[in-house]
Amino acid sequence: MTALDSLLALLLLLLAARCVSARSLLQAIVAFIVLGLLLALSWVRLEAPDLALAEAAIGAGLLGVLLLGTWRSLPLGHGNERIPLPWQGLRPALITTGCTVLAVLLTVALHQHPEQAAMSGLAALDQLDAAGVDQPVTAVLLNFRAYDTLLEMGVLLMALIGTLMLDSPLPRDTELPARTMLPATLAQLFLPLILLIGLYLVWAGAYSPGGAFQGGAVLAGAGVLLILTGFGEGDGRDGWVLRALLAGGALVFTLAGLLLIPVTGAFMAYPQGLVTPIMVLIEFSLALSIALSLLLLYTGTPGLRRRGER
Amino acid sequence: MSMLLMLIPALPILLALAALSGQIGRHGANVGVMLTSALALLVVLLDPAPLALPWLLLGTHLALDELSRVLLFCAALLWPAATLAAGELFAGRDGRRFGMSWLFTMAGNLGMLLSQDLASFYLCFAVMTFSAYGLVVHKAGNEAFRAGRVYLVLSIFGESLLLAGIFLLAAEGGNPAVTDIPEVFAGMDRPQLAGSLLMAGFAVKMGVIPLHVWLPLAHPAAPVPASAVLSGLLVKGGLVGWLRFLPDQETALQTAADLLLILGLTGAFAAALVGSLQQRPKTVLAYSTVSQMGLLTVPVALVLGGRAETQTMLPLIALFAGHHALAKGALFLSVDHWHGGRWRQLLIVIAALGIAGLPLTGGLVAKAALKSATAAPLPLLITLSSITTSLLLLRFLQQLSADPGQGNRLPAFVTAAWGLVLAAALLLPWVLADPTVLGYALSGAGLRDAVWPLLLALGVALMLRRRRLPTIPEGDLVAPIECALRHIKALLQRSIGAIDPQDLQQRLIASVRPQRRFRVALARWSMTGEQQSLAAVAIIAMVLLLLLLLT
Amino acid sequence: MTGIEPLAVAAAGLMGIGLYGFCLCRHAVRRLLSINLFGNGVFLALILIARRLPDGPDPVPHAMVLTGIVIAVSATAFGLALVRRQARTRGDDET
Amino acid sequence: MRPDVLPVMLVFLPFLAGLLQFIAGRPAPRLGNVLVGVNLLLVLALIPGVADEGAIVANLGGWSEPLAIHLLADGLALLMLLLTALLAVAVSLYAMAAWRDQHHDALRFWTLWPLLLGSLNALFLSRDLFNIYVTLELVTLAAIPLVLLAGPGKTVDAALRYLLFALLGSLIYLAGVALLYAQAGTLDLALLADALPDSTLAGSLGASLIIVGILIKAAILPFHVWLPAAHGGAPAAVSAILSALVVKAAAYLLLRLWSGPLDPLVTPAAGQLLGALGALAILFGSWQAFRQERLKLVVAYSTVAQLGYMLLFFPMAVTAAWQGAVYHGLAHGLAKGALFLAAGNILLYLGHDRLREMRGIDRPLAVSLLAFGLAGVSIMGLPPSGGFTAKWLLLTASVETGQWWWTITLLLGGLLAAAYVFRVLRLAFLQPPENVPDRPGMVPPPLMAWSATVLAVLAIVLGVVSAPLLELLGSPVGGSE
Repeated sequence: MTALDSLLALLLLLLAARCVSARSLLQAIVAFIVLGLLLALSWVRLEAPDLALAEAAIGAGLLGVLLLGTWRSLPLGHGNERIPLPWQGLRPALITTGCTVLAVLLTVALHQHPEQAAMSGLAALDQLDAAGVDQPVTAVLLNFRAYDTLLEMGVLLMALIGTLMLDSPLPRDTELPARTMLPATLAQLFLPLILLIGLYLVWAGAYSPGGAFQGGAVLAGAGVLLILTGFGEGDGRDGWVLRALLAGGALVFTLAGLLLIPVTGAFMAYPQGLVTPIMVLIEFSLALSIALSLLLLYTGTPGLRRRGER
Repeated sequence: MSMLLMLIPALPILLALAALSGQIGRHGANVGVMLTSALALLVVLLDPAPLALPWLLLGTHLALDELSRVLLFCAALLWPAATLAAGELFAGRDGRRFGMSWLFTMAGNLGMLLSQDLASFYLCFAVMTFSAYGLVVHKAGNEAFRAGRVYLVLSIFGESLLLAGIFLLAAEGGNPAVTDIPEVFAGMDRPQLAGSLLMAGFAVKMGVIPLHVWLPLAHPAAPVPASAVLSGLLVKGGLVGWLRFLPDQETALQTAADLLLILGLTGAFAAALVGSLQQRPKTVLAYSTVSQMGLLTVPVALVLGGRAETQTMLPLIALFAGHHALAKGALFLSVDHWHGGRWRQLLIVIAALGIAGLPLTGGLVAKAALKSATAAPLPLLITLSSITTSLLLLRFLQQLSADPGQGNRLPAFVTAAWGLVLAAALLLPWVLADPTVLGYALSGAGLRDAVWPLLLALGVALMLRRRRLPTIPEGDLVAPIECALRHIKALLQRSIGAIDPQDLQQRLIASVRPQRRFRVALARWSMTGEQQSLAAVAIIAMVLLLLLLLT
Repeated sequence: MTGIEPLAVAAAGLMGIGLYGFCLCRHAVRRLLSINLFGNGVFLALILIARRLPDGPDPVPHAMVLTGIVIAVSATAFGLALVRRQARTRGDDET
Repeated sequence: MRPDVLPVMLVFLPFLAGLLQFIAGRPAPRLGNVLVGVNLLLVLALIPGVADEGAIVANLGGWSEPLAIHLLADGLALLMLLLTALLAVAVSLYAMAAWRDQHHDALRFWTLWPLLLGSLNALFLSRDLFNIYVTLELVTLAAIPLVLLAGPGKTVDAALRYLLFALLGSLIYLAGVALLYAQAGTLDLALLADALPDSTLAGSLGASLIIVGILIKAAILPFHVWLPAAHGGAPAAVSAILSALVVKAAAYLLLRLWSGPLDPLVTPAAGQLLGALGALAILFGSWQAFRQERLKLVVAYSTVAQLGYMLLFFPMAVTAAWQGAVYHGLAHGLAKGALFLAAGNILLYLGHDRLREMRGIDRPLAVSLLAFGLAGVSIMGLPPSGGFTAKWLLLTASVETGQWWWTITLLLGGLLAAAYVFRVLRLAFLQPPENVPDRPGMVPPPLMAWSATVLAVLAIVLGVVSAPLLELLGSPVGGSE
């Protein structure tokens, strides 16, 4: 197995080097996307399939589409530059030395194992029964360290607000649907399936790999597919319902935390019998917010509409 | 009751802030100063218990001590008299600025007398020093700005010495109260360093030669009432500082204290002689202050050097300082009163000769007290100093009478306030001095010692009246220094071209202009890569460097 | 555990290459890519760290990675929107 | 109400307000102003508890020790919260007047600003390494869109640069957190110091990465490259928040981590390095501020310089230095807020902020001028301002520890600060008006002028009431003495 690991590691490093050194920006982006997929593969091998799912869907998929879209909106040849190789000049040489030393030190540091095992992790696994979900990662995200997740929803929302302020949507591709009907047909076939997978992932998050983030990402992927195939597009107007859905994840989270203070006596503590329903409610609202936010981050517009609708 | 102590500096500060926003006129300032002074008098009479305000600044202690009680009394008389005399200065275009400086100076002055901990004292002292700059340059002419410049340079010099000393103290004992000072010094490795720094820093304010040069420049340049408080009250800040923040009887400071003693005595004579050759009455008075402060330095130096008992010296230091504050304040104010009639002229003559030690005046008592407590040869020297002092004050009277004056009529209450200060100057020492001193002052020997220097001085003055005397420029030592600086500047100009402060800044900026153009270009995104990648490289370097230092 | 873990080398390498790219690239998209490379290295390292628990992976670093990915992607998306806007402003200037 | 509800409210009420504002889609400045008022009251309500017990801890979710997330309000956090709350009130009042007629910008401001306020509160209250990472990102991503409020075309370069450095900084920080977690198995600041094994490479490397990551976020020289353009280009109210609070928050973290969880790892030599960086920042930043031709850039570079003072704690590491550094943060926050708001008023009135072209503007802008002057007093460190108290404490510390070189730095820094403050005053205010050109702008409304002045006066008052605040702050948790 180490051989496969070594191969993966080698490929990852080569792709990373390619991503940095490629003269053409497009090649760099492609290298980055492939690297993301390989990374996801390696995470599966490291007993983190749910993270691999997230990386594949968000880190490689959505980000990849965004990178490619941005590349297309740049003037031709923009961003193509020759990155000096380590031996081409004093500064690259120095930087390479520094980075190499740092990488070696990091490697050594990553191999240092302390005597005692991770205290927090053990505690999390011990208290899993009280968390209302069976899946440890979901338990940490939505219960043990729910505060982090809530703040993270804030990050997502603010990145979205910032993006919308810029008013620079991705360029729309008008030719693609006209050229061939195949993608549209495929999309029609696959879309219900994708939606179903997404919802299942959210639901399954409580018991097995999956969860609000992965499910949300897949739902967002479905949305991206719809847009790419010309069924929907970004809209310059938004409505309060959409905004409420966007803010909904954080809002439900906050309100559940605040309103239950009198009942449980602590913030973000849920009453014994209601843990699982509350978890599910939070998961779905989070997933919806995440999906919509990622989709709007992709289109760069405040609203969405069906193609051709005004 | 003790809260009164807090009100005294607080009230003028509030007034000053009101003045800053232009919300206060001449009357507001007058009423405010009166009120503050009334409070101060109340405090002097009631002598309230010390007040500790741990929440204020770094923990403030306010209290009266033997010296500050007398000086606060003098301040409570002199500030209103000077404020009334300032009258018109509070009005008009520059009135706001003057009012602000005036009130802040007053707040600093009164606060300094009351504060018994290092931080508050320094704060008040600094406020007083820097606000007074506004008073010195108020007339805004070339002379005023020159005087202001010299004042500022010396003040900053003094303040930096002080700060250095204060930080040494603070490092040892945080923000020590006055009562903890001996302990703090005892715990220090090098008490003489901190002690000398503080001694020198306060010496600037006291006008100890050769740090006195700001006095003869600032006094004639400032408006008359400002000179009165400057000479009467502000210079005493140095005295208070010496006595509060230097340990008495500390052997480590003996050398420094002896040096101070010598400088004080030298100043007492030299300043009087230089002053006798001056042209303008206010300059003469300024030198008189330098001379008198030199005399006052003597007992302080004796105490600090451990050559005299603190208990015996402190009352007479207070007596001398209080008398000088009132008399000098009154004399400065009298510059406006000389042409107001014979009675006033007589009063002025008495006040002037009082400082020299005319029999039956407070000045005689003050000097007698000083002589009674010192060992030979100091009494003789003090008696001799009466000669030079008399010469100086005769010169003052002569120049004052020669001065054409403005001849404007002053309102009655201004005169009344001035008269009150004058009367207090004459009477105060009689109240404060103890019976043995009074006995000596009234005895035959005492009277003889008082009269002969005066007569001698009068004779010399009459003899020299018709002679052409050499003149010494105001601010004596400043003139050669300025001259030297001018020469150096001229030399530099010849070698590297004209230097003018404004131009210098332009050139400093221009010298980096090419780089600036580069930076402007860099400000465009396309070019900023350079600066940013340097920062990025620094990230790697910093991680490695920190790691190196952490392991 | 003995010997060198190849994926730990990869994690450290990704961080090193990310920093290298950030130092030498000029274009904003490339810098964003470099930052994400660095981020991926950190995430990989966290997942490796999670494997130290005897019974099953440690969920805490996993949760950190998930949070980290979402944050990194949203910030990068915002950065890309900034780049597009910048290009548009440039374009307007040039015409 | 139990005291530990207060920290929770401090984080979540602003979030709630921001979210509601986002959904409402119509600017509601009143809501924002009520919020900052409530925020201030909540902080004030925290004071007695912290003064009595030293710290208030809120356990989120009620889980047990190594796992749970706690909010911690101790003296240090409380002072920063207080600073934030005071500035929030002034800035909100200012913003209400500044964006009165602009629907779009007002909406964005009143959405982002409560979120930023909540994020800052969350950052100051945090007691968890990863939590700090998230709040740092939250603060950054709320701050950058605010910079864009100046008009995206103008500040997009600055915003992008800011984002790149901030993103890299936080990922470097996260790498450090990962290494420390691997060693200690916990993220809780209170447990970390004991859980860390002695002198491992991983521990030291983790600490270095964390420190460098925060240094980038705090714009400490040489990582300041993103700051001047962003702070100088943003609208006045936003610049005030950024300079006074956002970068300060990162510097605060450094103080907290250094004296807490990193205490077993740090060495005096590393302290000297950070101190040297601080000194460099002071000298270089002040010099740059002196050279600038635009008022807001002067103020922005002044921030680069002033942040350096907070780093002088690390080499000296005694109580006086601790108090001085924190106090400097407070005083600088208030004074810088006032400076930026005042500069904004001048910009509004003149339509530009070029120093050489602003003469004789003192009459219509008297109140803003007063604010600028008073804040300048604190920046220069003249008595009796808060800046003076801070420098006093730092100087005392440098004498106490016998590290005279910091004394020189402090004095030089004060002189340079005086140089650039007086240069502005001389160029802009003290010269008489000569052929006054047509002024396109308007006289700032009283609310805008007075909010700046109130901040400046507070910066002075801070010097007068230092003793109780310093007592509240106490000494560094793990530091010497």
